[in-house]
Amino acid sequence: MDDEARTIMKIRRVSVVFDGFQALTDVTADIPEHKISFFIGPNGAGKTTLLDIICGKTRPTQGNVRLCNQDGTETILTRLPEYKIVRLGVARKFQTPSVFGGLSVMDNMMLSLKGHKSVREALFYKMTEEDRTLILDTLKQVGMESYTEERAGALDHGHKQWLEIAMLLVQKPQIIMLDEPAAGMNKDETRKTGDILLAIKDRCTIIVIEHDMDFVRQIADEVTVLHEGKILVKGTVEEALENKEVQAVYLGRGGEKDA
Amino acid sequence: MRKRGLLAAVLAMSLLAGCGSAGSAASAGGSSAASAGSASSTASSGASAASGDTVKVGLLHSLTGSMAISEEAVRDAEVLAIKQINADGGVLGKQIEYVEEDGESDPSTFATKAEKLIDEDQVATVFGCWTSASRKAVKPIFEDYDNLLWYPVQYEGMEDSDNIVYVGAAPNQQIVPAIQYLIDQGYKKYFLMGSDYVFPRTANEIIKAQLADAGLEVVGEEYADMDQTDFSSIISKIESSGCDVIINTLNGTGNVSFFKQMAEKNYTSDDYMTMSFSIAEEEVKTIGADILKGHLVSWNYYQTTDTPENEAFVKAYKEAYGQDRVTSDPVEAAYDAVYLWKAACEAANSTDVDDVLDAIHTGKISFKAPEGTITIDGDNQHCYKKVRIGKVNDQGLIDEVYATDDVVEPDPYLKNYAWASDVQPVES
Amino acid sequence: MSTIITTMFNGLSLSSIILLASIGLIITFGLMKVINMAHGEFLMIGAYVTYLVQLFFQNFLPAAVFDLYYPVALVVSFAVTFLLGCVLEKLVISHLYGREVDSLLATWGISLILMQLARTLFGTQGVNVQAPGFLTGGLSIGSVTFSYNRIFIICLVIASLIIVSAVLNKSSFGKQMRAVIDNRPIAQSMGINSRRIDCLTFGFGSALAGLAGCSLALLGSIDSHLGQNYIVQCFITVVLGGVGNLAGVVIGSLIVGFSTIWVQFYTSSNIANAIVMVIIIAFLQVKPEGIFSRKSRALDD
Amino acid sequence: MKITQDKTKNICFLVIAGILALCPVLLNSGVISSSSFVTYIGKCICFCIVAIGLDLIWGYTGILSLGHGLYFALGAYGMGMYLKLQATDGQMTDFMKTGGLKKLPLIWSLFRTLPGTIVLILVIPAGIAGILGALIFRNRIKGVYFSIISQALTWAGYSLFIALSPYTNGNVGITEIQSVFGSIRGKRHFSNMAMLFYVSLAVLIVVYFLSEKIVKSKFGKILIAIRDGENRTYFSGYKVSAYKNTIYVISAMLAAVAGALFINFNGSVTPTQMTITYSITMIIWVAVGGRGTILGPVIGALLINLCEYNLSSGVLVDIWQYIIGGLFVVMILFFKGGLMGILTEQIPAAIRKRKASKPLDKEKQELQAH
Repeated sequence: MDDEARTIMKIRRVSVVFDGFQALTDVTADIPEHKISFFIGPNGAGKTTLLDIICGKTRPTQGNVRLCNQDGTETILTRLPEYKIVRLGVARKFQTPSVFGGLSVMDNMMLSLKGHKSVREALFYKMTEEDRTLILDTLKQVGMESYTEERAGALDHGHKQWLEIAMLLVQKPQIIMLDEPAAGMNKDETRKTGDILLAIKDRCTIIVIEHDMDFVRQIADEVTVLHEGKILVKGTVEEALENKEVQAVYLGRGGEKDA
Repeated sequence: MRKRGLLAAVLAMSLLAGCGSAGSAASAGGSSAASAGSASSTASSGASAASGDTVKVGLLHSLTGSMAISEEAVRDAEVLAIKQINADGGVLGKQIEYVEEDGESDPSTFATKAEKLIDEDQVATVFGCWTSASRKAVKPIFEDYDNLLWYPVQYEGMEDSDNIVYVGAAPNQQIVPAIQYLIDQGYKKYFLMGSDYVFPRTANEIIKAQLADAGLEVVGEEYADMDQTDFSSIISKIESSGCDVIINTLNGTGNVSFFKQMAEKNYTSDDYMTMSFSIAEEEVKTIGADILKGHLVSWNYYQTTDTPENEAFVKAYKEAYGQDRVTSDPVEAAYDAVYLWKAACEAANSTDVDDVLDAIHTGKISFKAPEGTITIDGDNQHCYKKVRIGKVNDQGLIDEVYATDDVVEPDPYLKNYAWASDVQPVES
Repeated sequence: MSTIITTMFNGLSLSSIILLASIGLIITFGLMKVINMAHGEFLMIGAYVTYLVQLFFQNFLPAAVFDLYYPVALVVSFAVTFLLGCVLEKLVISHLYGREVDSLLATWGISLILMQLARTLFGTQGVNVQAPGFLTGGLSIGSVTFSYNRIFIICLVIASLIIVSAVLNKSSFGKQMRAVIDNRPIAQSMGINSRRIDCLTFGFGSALAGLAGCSLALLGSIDSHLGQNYIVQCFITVVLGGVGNLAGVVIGSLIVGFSTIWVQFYTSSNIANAIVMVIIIAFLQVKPEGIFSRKSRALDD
Repeated sequence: MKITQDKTKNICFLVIAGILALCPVLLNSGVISSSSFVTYIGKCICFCIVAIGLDLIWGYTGILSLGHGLYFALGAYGMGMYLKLQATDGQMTDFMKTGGLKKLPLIWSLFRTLPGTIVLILVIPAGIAGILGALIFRNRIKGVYFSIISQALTWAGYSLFIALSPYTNGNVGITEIQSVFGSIRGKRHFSNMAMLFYVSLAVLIVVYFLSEKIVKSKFGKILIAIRDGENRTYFSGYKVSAYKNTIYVISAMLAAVAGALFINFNGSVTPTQMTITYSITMIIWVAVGGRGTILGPVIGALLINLCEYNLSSGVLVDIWQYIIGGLFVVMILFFKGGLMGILTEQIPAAIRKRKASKPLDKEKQELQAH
């Protein structure tokens, strides 16, 4: 893998304590731009907590997360409310598919568009042609262009997942974070999801949490293994999988999990 | 309440032959035009109005909500009077048919329902209301439609309307003499306590003026919120005020909580004498005679008032609504109101509001009531009433300890009292 | 000095009254997440049951044993409200799990019905419960009097708190209950009859309300509106304390009780109501998690 | 298909509005005998307005406010103060004198003119709602917690209005006033009443279509998004609290407008209008009519109040309490969509089922047999 990839996000010495329970301990990592970085590890390793911190759902007890802008300046994300983080182009897909069930697919997409987020703008917003085409193109990417008028609540699990991914893409984010996107998907759906991610990789940076090792092998550029809130190993898939500790703590259980 | 209605029906039927059925139809059925109408015609078969020709009146009280506690008894009294009048031939030979509306303890609903009764049901007159709030809300409606309201409850005064007859006491027929009585008894330090609404506040303004005139001291003034259940802090204030008498203008449920919690602290009328303006026989029943005995109240009528009319009234009331029920001043006033209206109609030889009002303005309309003869003042349309100070006894009834020798002229604005100038409303 | 003691005691007893009234909510609201607006009416039912038991003793038993009516009433009202609670759960609440706001509205409809039922059965006028001998009057120390009834209520509260925590933490029923609340499907797969547990849990909460109503009967008027006088304070107390948290609700009731008494000491009761509410809102500004702390991975539940 | 449904809803509304508009005419031509009934319809129109406001925050945004009585009453009091000052031509009132005030309080003197009053009627509730909303929503207090707090606040407001008797006339409130057009009672004041009636109806129509516009806009979509997934909306980059606050203020203002019109019909306002019971009654209208549609609340408010008008009297008083209570429970339990839901979803669904199940009947029986 080419090492001159620019670092787009710096996670610095992040620790979190939920009433007494040490969820993350002194986690430090750099996220390279235009790469698919995986965080793997057994349940309770703190993967989701890490994403929660990046996107502002949880505040770290110590440390911070910085976004490296193109102009070389850095923005400290861990001080901002989530909606501002999103507006900076850091988008997240949650473990359980969470689309707006009461709205049509089109409206779901429309709400996810960049800009027009303030109350005043929302009151007088009119959808422009390019917005419409952008939405339709994005839906095409996830193969949902024919679903525009469906109620999102009525979609099946896989389509909800893809819609949510499309909702992330249409924001034109710098960074996309996905929490177990393949969860509850069959092999074909998983593969399709992987293809989608590979397709968008050149437009943004992708951070994924996943248990499904085939999925990891399919698309991962770089893997970080978490265990009990600490970073165990960081490297390519192969490096990670050869590591003894990793096999000890993760693969055994991971294996069971997949079986 | 329905149960009571049916009970009443059964009793009435067994007791007052035919007209009972009119009563039952009416009281169980609250009167829909049809039922009461037909019933009453059968009722008075033989009586003058065999034609079934009827006159409609309205009853407007809270049958639901927080005020229903007080107003139900009053309504029952009005129904009783109507039944009795129908039983002996009705008004000008017409059977009285009553239309009943529920004020829901909400003055706005009172306004709506008053308008409905007058304009839609075309009633000849309305008996109703309890709180000043509901009265004030319907007053302009009765004036605009030029109809007539009979208001059965003592109130704070400072009001008169051509379209309301005030059958309850004006302040000078309840509050002022009661305070005078206390002054004469030699009480020095007064603590004023009431529910936080207009009657107590106005009453206390009057009382303060009167006490100031007598050079006596008000050592405390407290207002409890309408549904207050814990009086411990007010009681503490009473203790620290060093008063020797409490002027109590709490209403309904507040009284129960207050006196029960006084008793909790071993206080009896010997420790703190109270003079209450809203405690009648019903309240005594719900609070308990053991707690209330020895305390003072001020009204124009008690169940024990010793007149032949009262004997008959109490008997009829208990027969109609059960032996456990008691009569009280508002109940009696409501009962009188119906008969006063009857008298006015007969004097005017018409049930038309204007004629009735003309008759009332002669100042000659009177009724030999359970409390003694009461007469409507031709100008301010309040009643000449006897004032009676009473003491609660251990049967839970109220014994008269003082009464004016003669009826007192109603003076709603306290014009005859120099000290009241500050509490009188703006001249306009 | 004596005024201070009295004020403290007043505060304590008002707090205990509020706590007693809201203790049932710790179960129904705190644990089951059911907003039972008819809670106040269960207080009312408890009070009316007390009245009926007293009536029975007056009419059918010798005066000597009259005072025994009260302990009997405590038991009976607990039982009656428990049964009514179970019925209500089966008929209405069981349809409403996970629909908190709807449960609030539906139970409000129930409370309308129950109030009218009380009017129909007992008439609109209040009824009187005579305090038993051992609860009449108070214990005077110097210039200060501690009412036996208030002391009794404080004891009753402590007792109920102990019962509740015991039931929740010790008894197998409590364990099953918490299992169902934590994770319904797993609990079911472990062979716990969750619907039965729900029913019993709600019944238990209602029964605590009935118990409270029994002692409130001695404090004031017993009429169809009794419940309405407490309901707002109860809910605000539970919210203030942090839902589902025994200790929190105790603190909450103390805050509400003492601040009310303390403010009433300087102003009228109505102003006090307003000010106390402002205090609570202010408090929630500082400590909103006193209201809710959720650790769910699902984004929106 | 969705579009056509919206169309039909709007047509339904216009039909209803048309029928309402006929009432004064019918009264004048003697078809309706009593003017009091038409006055009551006028009150119902006000209820429709507040119901729409409630639906905007409950039906669409999922915020249940148990305190809208407060805003309704604030509007009514505002207008009431103006009308009272008209009645006393700017002099201080009796209750102020009895309350020991020496001159007209400042707050009252602000309501001397109609334009000023109208502004204040909108600004004061908006201000209060804005501040409360800012405080409460900022802390992400939502769901039943918001409901309970709004309830407590209403209670506080009620207590305050009772306590400040010299300024508000305590529990009696503001009475003995005429509408802005003069007295409206009885046939001889028909023209005034008609004027007031049509003004109110016009307001209702404006409010209806304004609300329709709001919920169809992106803003409205975001409200629904908040209802379906509040945190998700945050993570789509929206400052949810701001949106909640905005819609809360709007609906508070609608309630105030309704109150201001209401007192013209009613001729008095008391703190009872800001009790919790009264506030929840408003919720019933929305729940029964159908939350999440603008038409539903209008139907609900009209239907419930007309029933109450005719049923809460005489023999029916007790039964009415059972009916309204029971109806409410049933609606909440089984018909979340209220009447609108029944009309637009349940019934069509039932019909479809009927059609579908016809050929399957045989199999059904067989299944039952086993």
